Amino acid sequence: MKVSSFKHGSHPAEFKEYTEHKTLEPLPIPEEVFIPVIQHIGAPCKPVVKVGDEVKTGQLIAESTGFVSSNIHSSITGKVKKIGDFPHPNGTKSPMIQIVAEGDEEWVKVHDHTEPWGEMSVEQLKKIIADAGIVGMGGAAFPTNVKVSPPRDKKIETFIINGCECEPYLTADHRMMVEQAKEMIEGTQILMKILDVEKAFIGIESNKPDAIEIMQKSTEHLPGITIIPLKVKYPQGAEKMLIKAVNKREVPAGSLPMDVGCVVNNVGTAIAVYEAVVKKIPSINRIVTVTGDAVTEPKNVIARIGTPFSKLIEFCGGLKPDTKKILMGGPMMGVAQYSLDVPVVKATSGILCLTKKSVPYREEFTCIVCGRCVHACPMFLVPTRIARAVEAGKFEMADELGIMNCIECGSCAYECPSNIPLVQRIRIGKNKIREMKNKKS
Amino acid sequence: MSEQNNPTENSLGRLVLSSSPHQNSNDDVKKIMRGVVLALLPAVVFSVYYFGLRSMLVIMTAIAACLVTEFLLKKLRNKKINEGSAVVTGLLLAMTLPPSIHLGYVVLGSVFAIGIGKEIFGGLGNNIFNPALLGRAFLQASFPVKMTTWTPTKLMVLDAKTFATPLGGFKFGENIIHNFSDYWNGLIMGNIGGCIGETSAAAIALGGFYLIVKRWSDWRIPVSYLLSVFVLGGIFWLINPAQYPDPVFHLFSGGLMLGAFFMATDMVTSPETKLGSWIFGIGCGFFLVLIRLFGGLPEGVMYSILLMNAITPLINRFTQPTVFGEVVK
Amino acid sequence: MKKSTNLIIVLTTTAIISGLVLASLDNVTQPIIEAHASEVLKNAVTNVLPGIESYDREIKEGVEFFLGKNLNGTIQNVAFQAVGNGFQSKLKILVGMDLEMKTILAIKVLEQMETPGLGTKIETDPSDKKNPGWFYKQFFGLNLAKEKISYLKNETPNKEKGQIMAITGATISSQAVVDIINDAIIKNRKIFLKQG
Amino acid sequence: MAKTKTSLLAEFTKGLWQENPVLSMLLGLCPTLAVTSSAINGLSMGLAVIFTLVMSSALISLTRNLIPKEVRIPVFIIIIATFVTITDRSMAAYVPDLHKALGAFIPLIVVNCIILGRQEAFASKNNVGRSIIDALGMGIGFTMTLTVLGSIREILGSGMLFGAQVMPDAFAPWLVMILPPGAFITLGLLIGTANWINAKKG
Repeated sequence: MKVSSFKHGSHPAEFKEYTEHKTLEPLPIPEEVFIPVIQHIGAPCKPVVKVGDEVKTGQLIAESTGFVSSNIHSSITGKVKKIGDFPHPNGTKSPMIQIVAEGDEEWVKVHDHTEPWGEMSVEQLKKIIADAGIVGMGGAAFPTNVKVSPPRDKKIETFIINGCECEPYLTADHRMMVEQAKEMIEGTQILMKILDVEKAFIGIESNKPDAIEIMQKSTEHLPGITIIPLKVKYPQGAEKMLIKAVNKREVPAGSLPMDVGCVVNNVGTAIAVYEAVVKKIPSINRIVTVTGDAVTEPKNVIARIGTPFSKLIEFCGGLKPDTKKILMGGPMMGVAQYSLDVPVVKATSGILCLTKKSVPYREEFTCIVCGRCVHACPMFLVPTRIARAVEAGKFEMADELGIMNCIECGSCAYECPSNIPLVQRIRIGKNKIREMKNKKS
Repeated sequence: MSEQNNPTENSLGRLVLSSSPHQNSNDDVKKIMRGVVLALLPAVVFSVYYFGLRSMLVIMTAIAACLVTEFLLKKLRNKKINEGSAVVTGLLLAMTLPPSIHLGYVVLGSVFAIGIGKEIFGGLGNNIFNPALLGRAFLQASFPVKMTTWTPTKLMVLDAKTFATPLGGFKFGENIIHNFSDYWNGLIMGNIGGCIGETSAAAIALGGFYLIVKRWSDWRIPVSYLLSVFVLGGIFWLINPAQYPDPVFHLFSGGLMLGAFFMATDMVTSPETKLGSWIFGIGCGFFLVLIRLFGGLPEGVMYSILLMNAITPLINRFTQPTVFGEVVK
Repeated sequence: MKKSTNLIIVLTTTAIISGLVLASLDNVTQPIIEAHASEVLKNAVTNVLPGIESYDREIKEGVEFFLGKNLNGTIQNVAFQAVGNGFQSKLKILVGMDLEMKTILAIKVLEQMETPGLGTKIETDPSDKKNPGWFYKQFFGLNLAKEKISYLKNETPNKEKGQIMAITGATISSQAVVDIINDAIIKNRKIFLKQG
Repeated sequence: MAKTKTSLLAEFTKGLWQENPVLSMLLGLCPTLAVTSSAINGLSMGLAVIFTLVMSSALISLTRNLIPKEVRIPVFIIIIATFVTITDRSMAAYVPDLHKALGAFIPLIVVNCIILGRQEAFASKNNVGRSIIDALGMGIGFTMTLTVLGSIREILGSGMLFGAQVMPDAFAPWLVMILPPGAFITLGLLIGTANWINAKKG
């Protein structure tokens, strides 16, 4: 099997065995959900419901307000109880719509076309995706309708479905590929039609042989779709790395994939597109891997958007007593949570619960210039020097060293034997530089 | 949100909040230091076997002196010893000393290695030169006679009063390596005169491989170092086999094995990029052959590595990787 | 215009004054310096040619020989300079020999900048308090009728065989002294003995 | 400089410590490193510098109003070179052994930046008395440092001080100290110590 990859990167321990063979299980409909009006990159949505309104599953409750913004729908049938600030998984308190379940589930369809999607126009399909509020399910939550509408002068040549799931622990994409292969392929075909490309590539890390096999089987009769097994290496799933691995092109610094004629979508996004177009369901479901050594029974769960983390964990048998850290996402890029009340959002790929054993105290030493961070950085930066510059307050120097190219994958900090929080410092530096640049302009 | 239903506070105690990543490789500096000590054990065992407990005494003295110096100097700056690199420095320094050396010199060399070699730059990570080699260089420059007075191993049957290391023998025209069994017993197994840690090439290489397998040292440096010595030494040997020693002799004699596997690979003082490591190793090999064949000293491992240490910042600078996606101008 | 003339005048005056001062200084010091230098050489020659009253300088084929004479003015012995590279500096050694150039009478190191404490032992060895000049004194009376000078380590040298003991830790300096003297003797022997 | 007149004493003492040419201004490092292999070498080098410095400072201060700005550097250099040559020749004539030990570094006093520096920064702007005091202070500061440096190196490197045995017989001299690396190490430590003391004083 020919295996492609990018250069540098790291090999974190995978810990996928917790959930990689666990079938997707739907979570019972929760009694109440908290739906944030910000679940994507871009401007927040404007709620279109008032407290006391009755809403149905799939009903639009907050609408997109800008170009890079995405609609939000109710994920259950019930009554709006409150619109106010609640804890958000990004660590802030942010406006959410609280809905309490009432009565039997009733659905609102996202569109009422009756013809098969093959007969719809590209514009119609794009509108459906926009209406359904689909965002990138990989974690960045970039509105999909924007992503698939490149400016006219940028011809898209390569369409890639990202099935890498390089973050340790997470298996949501893996399970989707195994269990929802048909849906995913059809979603891919819809996206291919929208993008007007003949070929699509599905990149899958070779630690998911079952997914690769199923995908290959389901695309045998489709010459346009090629499965590309990829080396198990972090961060293989980062857009730029994936493009490099699939068609050897480097996305120039400061540019978007579309500048080199590429569009990358996540497995989950393809399925969401399928569901919106074929099943007429908006983006109200999310497949979440609930895992980690602090979870009694790790599972891959199909959850409604807005369900509090506590419900998912309860569904998985609850937490062990020595739980020390709860993350949204994987261990490399996930966000630590201070509360289990935060809701599942569109970008929640996993809930990772770690015990004390997995989060040991790590003493920081001085840098011994071992060069591991340099060997690990997929962006070919020199993290130790950048971090030093940031620590010394020399932000201009950090900028010269290419700090803004950092994709914050965390490989450097993972590898550092001196336990220096390299990526954390770089993040601080990036924010500082952004502030400085904003001030100037 | 229901205030009473807050599992975070009640059942879990405080959750740790930190910025990603939340997973680390299991290596840390302490572990690496322990690894280096472990990797040197075979060589230590061999040295005790050949030179007796005297070599153990030298090793213990060096380690103790390094620890005490580091402790005092850290105390002066209100810091504490944390990573244990002083043990490694002491052990490595001892490995480069003749087993018969007066213990006072060992202490002096240790103080210099830690004080001037490391702490004065701000401690581990900021030093320019390999501290152990610097300590050894200080002793070599201060007490050249004492540092090159070798004792024969316990297993040697001596027929003459004269005693020289294989390299010294070559340099001053008394070649003592003649045939394969000399190679095997002497150079590879270590039944020769020399420093505590540089007698048995096999024991050193064993430890070196362990470090490489554990990813605690960069394999590129020993490989390029040894390879360049072999090739360059070989070229001279082919030009004039009567005057220059053969490349295999180069590889196994003197402190090359120790230098290549333990000294040159010191992370702090070797380049951080892969290309840099190659350049570093080749440079070391070049200087080594130059010093051995044309210099005033029989052995050049120490100075070849120290020289390359000095230009490591330059190598780092010139081999800095091009940022991903950066258009080459 | 006026300014530049001014500049020229100032510079010229300074230079002239400085030149005058230095010229008169040279007049005073030059003889002293020369006298000193010849004194040093004379001492050296008398040192390496024992038992002479005076000496002549003679240049043959570009080589300077010092011919030692006794009270009667008879030539007794000969001295010459041997020059070459040491471990890290130029070595200049004055060698005194019999007229057949078969035995070294004495040598003296005139110039050397070897490693202090090591190579400098060719001139003085501070660690040997009783006999700091033990190294170069080994050359005194060395018989070179049949052999060249050679150095040994850890063995007792034989003067009749032209052997000396090398300095421990400074083998290269020792070797350099030996080589320089050997070369100079071989070269000068031919020149000196050609016409007697 | 003339606005706030510092006392003559302060003018003199500044060169000894806080503006010490070697320890705080890092001037004249070439002779500092090269000749200090023994205390006597350091001291004599210092004395030679004091002589040159004082004489040229005095002369330049005297003539400071006569020398046009445009040619001051060449004139300074001629004056300094003259005094250096006087020193060099006199030493060669009267103390030949010392002259031999200091070697090329006596003529090199010409380019010792302490001397030109003092002329440029001080003597060409101040009266004769002040200039001489300043030159003396600087020269003595330089001499002290060189002598200390030479003493340390001589004691450790050959067990002697001013040619007399000071260390016990059992002491093995650290050869490296009288070699060039010893000069760098000792000077580095001296400068470090000076900075440390200054930092402690605040």
